[in-house]
Amino acid sequence: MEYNASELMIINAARLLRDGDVVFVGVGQPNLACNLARRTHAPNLLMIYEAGVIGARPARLPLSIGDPTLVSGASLVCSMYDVFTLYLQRGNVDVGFLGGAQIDRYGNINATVIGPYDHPKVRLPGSGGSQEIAAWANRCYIMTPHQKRRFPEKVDFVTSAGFLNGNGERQAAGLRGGGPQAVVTNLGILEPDDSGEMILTALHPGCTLEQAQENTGWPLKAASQLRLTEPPTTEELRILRDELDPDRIYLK
Amino acid sequence: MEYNASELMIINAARLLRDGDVVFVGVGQPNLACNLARRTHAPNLLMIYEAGVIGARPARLPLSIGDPTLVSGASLVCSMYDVFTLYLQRGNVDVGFLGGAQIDRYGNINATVIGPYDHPKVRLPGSGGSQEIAAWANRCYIMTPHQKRRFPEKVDFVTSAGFLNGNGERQAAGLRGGGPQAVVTNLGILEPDDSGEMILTALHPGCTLEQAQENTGWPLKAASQLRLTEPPTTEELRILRDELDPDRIYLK
Amino acid sequence: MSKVCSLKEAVASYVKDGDTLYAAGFTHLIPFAAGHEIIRQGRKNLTLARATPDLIYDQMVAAGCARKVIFSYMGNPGVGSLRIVRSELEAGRLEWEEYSHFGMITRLSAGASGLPFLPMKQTGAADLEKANPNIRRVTDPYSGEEVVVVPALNPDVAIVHVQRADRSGNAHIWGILGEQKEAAFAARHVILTAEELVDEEVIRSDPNRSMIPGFIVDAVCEVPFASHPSYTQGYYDRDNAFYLSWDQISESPEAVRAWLDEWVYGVQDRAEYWQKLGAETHERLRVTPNLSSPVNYGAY
Amino acid sequence: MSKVCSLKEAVASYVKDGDTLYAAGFTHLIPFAAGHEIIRQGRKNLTLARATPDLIYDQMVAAGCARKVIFSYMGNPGVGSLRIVRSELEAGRLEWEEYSHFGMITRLSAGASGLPFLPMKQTGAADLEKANPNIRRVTDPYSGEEVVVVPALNPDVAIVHVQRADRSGNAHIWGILGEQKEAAFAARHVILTAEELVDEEVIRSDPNRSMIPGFIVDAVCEVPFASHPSYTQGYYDRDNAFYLSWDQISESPEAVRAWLDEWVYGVQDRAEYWQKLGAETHERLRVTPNLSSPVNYGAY
Repeated sequence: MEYNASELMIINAARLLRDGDVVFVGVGQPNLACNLARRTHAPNLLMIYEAGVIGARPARLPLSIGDPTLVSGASLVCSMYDVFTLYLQRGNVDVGFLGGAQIDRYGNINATVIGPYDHPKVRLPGSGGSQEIAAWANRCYIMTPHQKRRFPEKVDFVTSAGFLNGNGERQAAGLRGGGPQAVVTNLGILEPDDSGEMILTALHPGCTLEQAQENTGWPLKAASQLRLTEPPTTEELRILRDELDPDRIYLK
Repeated sequence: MEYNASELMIINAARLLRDGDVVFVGVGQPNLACNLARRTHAPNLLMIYEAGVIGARPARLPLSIGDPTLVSGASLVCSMYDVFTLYLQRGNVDVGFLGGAQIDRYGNINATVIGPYDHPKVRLPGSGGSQEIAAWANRCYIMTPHQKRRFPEKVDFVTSAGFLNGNGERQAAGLRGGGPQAVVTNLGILEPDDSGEMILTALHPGCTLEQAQENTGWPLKAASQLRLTEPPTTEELRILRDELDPDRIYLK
Repeated sequence: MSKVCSLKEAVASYVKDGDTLYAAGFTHLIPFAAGHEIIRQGRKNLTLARATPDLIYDQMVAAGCARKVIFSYMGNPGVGSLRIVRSELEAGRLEWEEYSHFGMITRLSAGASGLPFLPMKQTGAADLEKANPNIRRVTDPYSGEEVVVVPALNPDVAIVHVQRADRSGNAHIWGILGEQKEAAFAARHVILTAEELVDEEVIRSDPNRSMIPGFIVDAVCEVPFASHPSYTQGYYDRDNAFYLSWDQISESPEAVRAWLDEWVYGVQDRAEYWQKLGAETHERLRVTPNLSSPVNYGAY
Repeated sequence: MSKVCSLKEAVASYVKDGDTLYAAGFTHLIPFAAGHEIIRQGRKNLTLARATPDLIYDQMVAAGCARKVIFSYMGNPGVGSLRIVRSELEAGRLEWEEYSHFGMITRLSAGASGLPFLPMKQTGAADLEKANPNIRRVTDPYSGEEVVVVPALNPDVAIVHVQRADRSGNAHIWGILGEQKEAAFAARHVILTAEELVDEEVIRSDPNRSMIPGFIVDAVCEVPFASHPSYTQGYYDRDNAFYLSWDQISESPEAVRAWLDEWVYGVQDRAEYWQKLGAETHERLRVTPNLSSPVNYGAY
């Protein structure tokens, strides 16, 4: 069955979620990945939205982080300060999803500026919740197209911490979360090695190590045992296309 | 008309309240004073209870600080942390009522221990909310029987700050509230002079300066213009006895 | 995921000798049923933390469960002295650690927030700061002035009584909120007692009313009348007569012993206790209904 | 005490040139009506603070009201870039001050609490700390480790939109709460806009639903549909089509000018704006009722 890059990334991200995980969800692709996981192998996934919604059961595809469909029928709604203190900082979040314009060799993310901070060439949206999600969620996942400009050796600005300069620097900073555990791209999956460097650990069907290396801004290492991901199943694609995003808003 | 010491103190305390005041109320006599003021000269008095109740309209006499009658029909109920931060610490409280076993020359209050802290002769209840009320309410009032043991030169333990050692020490400590503005006793009213020393500024009908001095643990000064308080009116006594505390729970 | 079990099972599983316990509720929703179950199961050496120890800790101290109390106001609310805790403390038989209400609630808030401490403005009343080395100072890096700080309190167990919860532990609370939410988030384990278990659709019909999310709760126990002689807003009134009579009972160790024998050790659970209170008390504490105006969440 | 007045009067009385303004609401309840009134009254040199500037600040910046923005996420939520704020900032024509969401909300919380600062745990992402001298460090006196702190934010004016309020300004809010409460308590003046003014008995029937007490509010304005194209839970839906079309409009200064002329300067108030939107839009944003289960407060 045919599928596009978005579908491939969303399905592979969904598979990383475990049943019972408490997930800090953003709208868009992470929301689709979580809802897909909940309808397949992780029925007890608990979704927390940055806007302060716990246990949401959106009846339609949410189009913004504060969509009213997240509230109606949820288990609990609290203030933003509560979400960041009682849930995230307290260590009640298992999984966070992150995104950004640049992700570097050690999983640090830039969502702030391209160029110098005071005179930005491109001004990006900024941290939002991601600085704290990256620090305090037990595991973080990133979905991004595999392009050289998105994977520089070093980000222009560290909006949220990956493994910093590697070699235990993150642990030394005393952050409770485990950092980025996987970057899912359209070519494969990157995971941190022992030093915190992001290395290729899996390829999607039909993709090659050379492709991944050509599209990465640092000399990309591959795991000794390079996995091949299972192709998206008919069922996964059906749920995604027919149930979750029938208007193809995030699946384009 | 006859009246007892409790009635006298409550009525005189009520008269100190101004229309529109936001009052941090305790149960018992302060609650009666506030409700009396609200029914007479201060219809717009706003009552805040430590338990987190704003704009209470108790249908019966509350018997504890968390009486359910405070909640039903109130304007707003919030957590205890909110009451102490958003209301008290933020400076949204005009008047606080305080009580304690000892009040000293500079209006400091002891509600913690008689004797040494580690081996108390008498263990009192402790601060509760009063440490912060005394510091941050704009004006504080105290109602207490006039007895020598209750008015020592210096309290055994400063549970809540009056003017500390006087002479600007309170102001130097940077506390936002103005400190104790009046101590209403069964003999008269004490108010701080410029140095923060509590001096007698008013006598109730039939009471004398000598009586007050005999029942005070420091050489009690009198204001140059010693006022005489108006005796309780029939209307004040009627409201107190018939409407507010018909079972004479706090009027004994 | 259902977390429903009996209160007996919940206490057996989550309350251990030597634990720090926070039985939450400011006057309202005090979890007496759980306190009595802990007494029946004979727990020892507990550190009992509560802003107001109230009768629940007086009874637990009398029954020999406690090694230490952490508190901010030790009285029988609206009545007077808390005789047992007070006399144990005066006699040097019970350790204590003391704060103002704000200090106590701030400790819990820091614990609930995952912070090591939280600041408070100075109050000028420094004697407690001298007596309690846990109360410290930090310099405000903006003004150079000092603020007072207290460390996070993270109890081993919090017991929180609520009006209604679903089987997963998502709980609606209304009336005086005290420190229910902070206690639940601060603690390592949470035992929830509820006046009633309701269908999750009732909870989900009003998510802004939820204070505690089920996923931080360990055990959910349906225990009607669990907070007597305290009260549950909308369900029954505070039994002020009992608060007054405890003032008498607690004057004599024999009377306390007899009371514990009859009302705690002598009953199996809260249902039996409530039956034993009798129809007259039930009638006296009954509350006339007074419903909130509903709000419209909209179907989106 | 009634504080009811028109939004025009409220803005004229409480929003001054050069003020720091916090228009509250995280995606939900964004006070567009007040933003437009401020534009109509020609306020200048405002410092516009908001976690997410959203279209409301894009429009106010386009209209020349602002000198500076304070923010934590500068995007068109769910759509993409916030073109006007972004280009002014890239061109160096607009000052800015930046935090993470948590930093921003923490500033407001400190301001609401009367504290000079509040701490947060370290995140390891120190570039923003280097770029913004307001983000500092304090040593935890218990562990010796450092925490990150931000100073209180106390805006001159907060504008808060709510579902319902009484004439004194006691307000019920439900749905996403964002930082509505914190903004109101942090600010020196509070302008409340409400979908509906209700009898105070409606508010008093459910005091736990109240987030803002009337006595901290300066002006109460009944302004139905005040948050369009954002939304009010239970009253109308978010107009996502407008968020998408703003992405087009804001690409050209001429289109922005034309839009402001037609929809802000060209209408007298929100009532006229809403009429102008037309029946089709009204129908598209209509919401099917979905009521909360009431709770029993009891008559005590």
